[in-house]
Amino acid sequence: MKEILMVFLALLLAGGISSAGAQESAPPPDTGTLVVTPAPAPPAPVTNLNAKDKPNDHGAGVVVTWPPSADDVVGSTKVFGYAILRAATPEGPFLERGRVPIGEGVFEDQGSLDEVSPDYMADHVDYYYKVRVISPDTTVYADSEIIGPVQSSGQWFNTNKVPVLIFVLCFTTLAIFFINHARRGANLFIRPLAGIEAVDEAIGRATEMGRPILYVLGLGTASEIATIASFTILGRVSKKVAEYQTGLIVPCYDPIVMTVAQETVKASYLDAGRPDAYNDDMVYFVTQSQFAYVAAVNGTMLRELPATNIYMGKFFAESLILAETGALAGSIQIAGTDEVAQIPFFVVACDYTLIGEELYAASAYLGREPVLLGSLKAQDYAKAAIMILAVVGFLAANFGWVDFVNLFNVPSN
Amino acid sequence: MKRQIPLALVFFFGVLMIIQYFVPHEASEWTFEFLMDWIYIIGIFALALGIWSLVKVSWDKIRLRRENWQYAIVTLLGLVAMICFGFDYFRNVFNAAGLQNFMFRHFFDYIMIPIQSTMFSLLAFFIASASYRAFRARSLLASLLLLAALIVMIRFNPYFGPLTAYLEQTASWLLNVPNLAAKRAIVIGVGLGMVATALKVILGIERAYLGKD
Amino acid sequence: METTTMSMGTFLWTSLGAFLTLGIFSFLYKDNPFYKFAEHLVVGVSAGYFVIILWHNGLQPNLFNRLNDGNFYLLWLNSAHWWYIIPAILGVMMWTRFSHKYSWVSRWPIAMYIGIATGLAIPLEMKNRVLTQLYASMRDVQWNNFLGNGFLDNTAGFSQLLVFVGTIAALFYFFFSKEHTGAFKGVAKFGIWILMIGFGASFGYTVMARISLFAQRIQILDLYTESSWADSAPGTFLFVWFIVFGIFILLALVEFIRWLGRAKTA
Amino acid sequence: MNIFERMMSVDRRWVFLFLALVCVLTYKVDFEVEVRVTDEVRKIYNFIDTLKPGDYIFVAIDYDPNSLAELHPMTYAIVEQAWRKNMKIVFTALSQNGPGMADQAIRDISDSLKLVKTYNGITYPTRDIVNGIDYIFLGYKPYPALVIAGMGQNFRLPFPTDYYGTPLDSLPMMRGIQNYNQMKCVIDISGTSGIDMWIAYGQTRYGFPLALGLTGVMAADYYPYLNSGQVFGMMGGILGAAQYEKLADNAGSALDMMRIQLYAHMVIILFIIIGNIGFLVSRRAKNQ
Repeated sequence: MKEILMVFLALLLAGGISSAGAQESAPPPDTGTLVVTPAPAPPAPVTNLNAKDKPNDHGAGVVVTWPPSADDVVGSTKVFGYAILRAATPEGPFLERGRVPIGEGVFEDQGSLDEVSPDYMADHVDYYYKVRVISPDTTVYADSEIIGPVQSSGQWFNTNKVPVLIFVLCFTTLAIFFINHARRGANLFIRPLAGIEAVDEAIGRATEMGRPILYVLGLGTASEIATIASFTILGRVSKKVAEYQTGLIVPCYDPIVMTVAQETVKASYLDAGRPDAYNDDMVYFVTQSQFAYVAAVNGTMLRELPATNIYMGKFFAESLILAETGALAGSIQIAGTDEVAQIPFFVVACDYTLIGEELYAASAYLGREPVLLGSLKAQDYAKAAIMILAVVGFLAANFGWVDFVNLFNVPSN
Repeated sequence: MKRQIPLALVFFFGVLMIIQYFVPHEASEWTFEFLMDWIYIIGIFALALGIWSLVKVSWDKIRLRRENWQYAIVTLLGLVAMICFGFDYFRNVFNAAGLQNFMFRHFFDYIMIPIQSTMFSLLAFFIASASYRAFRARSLLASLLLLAALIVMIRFNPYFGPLTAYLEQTASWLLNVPNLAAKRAIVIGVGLGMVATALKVILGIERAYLGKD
Repeated sequence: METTTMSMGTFLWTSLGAFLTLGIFSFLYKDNPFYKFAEHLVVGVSAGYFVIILWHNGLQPNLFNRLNDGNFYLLWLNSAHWWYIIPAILGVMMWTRFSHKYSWVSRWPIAMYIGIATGLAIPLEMKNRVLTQLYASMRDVQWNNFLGNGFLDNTAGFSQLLVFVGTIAALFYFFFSKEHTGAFKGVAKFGIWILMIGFGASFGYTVMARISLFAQRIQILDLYTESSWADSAPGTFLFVWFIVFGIFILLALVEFIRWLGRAKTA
Repeated sequence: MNIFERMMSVDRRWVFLFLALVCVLTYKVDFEVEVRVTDEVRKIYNFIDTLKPGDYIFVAIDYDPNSLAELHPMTYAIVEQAWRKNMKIVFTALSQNGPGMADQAIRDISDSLKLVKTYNGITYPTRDIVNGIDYIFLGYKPYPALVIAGMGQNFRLPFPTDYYGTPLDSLPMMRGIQNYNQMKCVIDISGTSGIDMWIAYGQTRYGFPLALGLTGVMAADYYPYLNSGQVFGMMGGILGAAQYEKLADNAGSALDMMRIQLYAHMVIILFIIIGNIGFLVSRRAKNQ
């Protein structure tokens, strides 16, 4: 019985010596088994590890990296993984912050910023780290030397998002340059769009037939891009309508869009010098429920039999019903939406369709307003740049020049 | 006063939100949270406009005996009934018990669901009559569109024997190659359009949303 | 869809649902009082529903809960989160939109809202739509597996090449600064072809969507008629069931007789 | 007036009647339509299948009654599969009538959880679904873009309380749950443009795995996002729902509806072909 005790003591001593520098980390549990195995040699400790503040984060984050320990070879039974311990002072109590399986070489120690949470990790405070190579037997491990002090801090600029910043800045300068260029009266060329020529023709047709024009702004809210483009086209259409004294019906889906449309039409009638012809009933709110709105507009179409229906803006499932009933009422239909899902129906059932951002081009072309013209040209040149970049990138990807391609890869956090 | 300050506000908040995207620091997260908190409340008040406008339109319809004014009464009755049920017969307005109210739930399940889904099922009929009378291969492009549509519509039809697998493969190729290229170009184009218009609004160039005073 | 027997209450509610469903379907024949009733009813009910959701899910948690420790007379200034009154005031300012004289007051909250919405959109839309799609189009084509295995292989080299060339051509179609003449005419034509195939694919998919809406209505009506028949005491159910379907069968008969009359005279 | 012009001028209500008859008759005849599974749908099923009990997933129910037919079967199939595997779900409803849809779906699925069912050979016992333990329903807020961006920071920012009015911190399931980082994936089942918001303001900004359940109308337009990896899986329309039901071995209304789809599609194809033949004949007659 004595020998067993002696061996047991030796084991304890061996355990104690090998964990040099291990302060009161968890005392090796009492194995209690009578089988006596020679204490396995501790795995090789990790050397020249590195700890630095986690880049591009909002603080309370440190990244610890280390080359694999000498015994960390594929299939080795000695190394089970790595544990990362942190302490406020080199001698201070080391708390385990996390474990990483064999073969891994990096660990992100992510604390929380709010003081109340138990995982609180203050910024700009010294921390000391060490990496412990752990083996299947918890009593046997090897610690690396302690590194520090390292401080976590929140960055003021996320370097991963540089490509987005470059694209946004280039595009902004492009837009400002072209808008000022257009404001100074430069004649910027835009190729004619079939859909737009049809709008003028259709307004003329409506005047001859003495029937009103129905203008639908779509289901978007006032802040949506397609609706803003539609305001511009409505402004131009209502200016012409004011000159030709044709009827104009504008049923609206969204109250804010209605009030903005009213003011746009009022402004156009003012420009055309006929403020008296404008009355608020031309632009009216119908309902906020999608399908009840469509049924009401269908009713108006079949009652008023407008010569021309113009649908510009954001449209959803009801686009087909509008186009179908419009065809039934025998009117010329011109549609334009950036809602990609509805374009097939408009292409098939209407006489002219503005596809996607041809709607934006239409508002620039019709409006001939320097601002819209300028921004359209900016988009065009940006598109040209993107086409060139895509071709160069495609060739780069196919001929192995990979780091040019990775310039455009932006991680998403 | 009426125009300068709103434009300054748009510019300030717009640039603030752009910068906020690039700054991971905790301060930028704090401003983001602070602004979001405010915007939800302002947005809800803005939507109350829509309800008020519906009530005004219906009320005018009834007062002026416009066409179908009797149905406007049905609209207002439906509105008042739902509000009354939603507040649990005005017993508890300040807690969400109204949402579990028997009549409120049944009005949703047995009035809103049947009517709204049936209204949209009319679309199936409109497609049938449109495909019968409106969808013509007027031009090469329209015929290309119809051909692609027919291939995609036949893809799960099992009655073509050996041809079924080929049809299925063609339809999947169509969706994953030409359709992908087309939609990618549209997405890039629309993306540029969105950013351009948003920039114009922030720089105060696009003022349609303010309207003319 | 197994049929379940119904209690009287559920039966009446489902009969109301069935009646309204048939009311809407009657619009297919022509616009009639049943359809107008159902349409105006749903407009009112959904507006009421939206008010309740906005109140219980919107104002209640975000505004009133935070202010309820202050009291009404001091305008909640003594509550812990007193500053939430400011967005509420801005919100109310939004309501001046309707008065012609003071409508400029509503411009401040609208400006703030649109400023934040557009500011948020610019970097995200630039990254999400432009940068990510551009990066996704710079892919290495599998030249060795150019023809791919099988009939039309999505992963084959020629498919990947076609995706890239198609994207460039379709982008060029949306290029407005260059007249489509000469070589560019061919590129733009190829671009619009690709776009049309893309729209055709969407069209085919959409037809399935529309039909499933109608198919679901058939399922519901079928389930309703089957379960009302299966009930042990069909007496009352039969009576109400006939009212619901009877009205529309009667209407159809009346129309059919009128139609015959017209056919004879036309 | 040749035969085709007379055919074209027939009243459109006969066309409606014909389609209605075809659909009702095919529904009455009971036969099975073989559905082949595409890998966009399989990716979603495999992803959820590999998740362990106790994992959190985020289901966004952003559709209205008008796209209930295609999207309810998807919600029912996915949520039943997740709950059968003891997963925890956070629901939101960001469309105008979404809360009603989500409320109905939660009630129906909790009832169907009470039955013992076997899927793909595994028998699942009855389960009582408890709000606050098995699921959280956050409810609705207007302006989906701002809500999605806000939730990336913290769910409590846009939703201080859940749909039923109880504050989030008093719900046991929400302890330690901050934002999307604790969610294994987000599944957005939507019939509105809210999908673009989830991609732009959610996935692009916070980088969580995103899967989509779309109506047929929008399905074809989201292949670029599938190809670029922003979305890992996609169910398109009723066919996507039927494929998922087949994978989950949980035949519901989608598979039951496929036979109507089959014959209705044949009717539409027939109409297009007839219409175009008539159009060509009358055009050639006009040219002579």
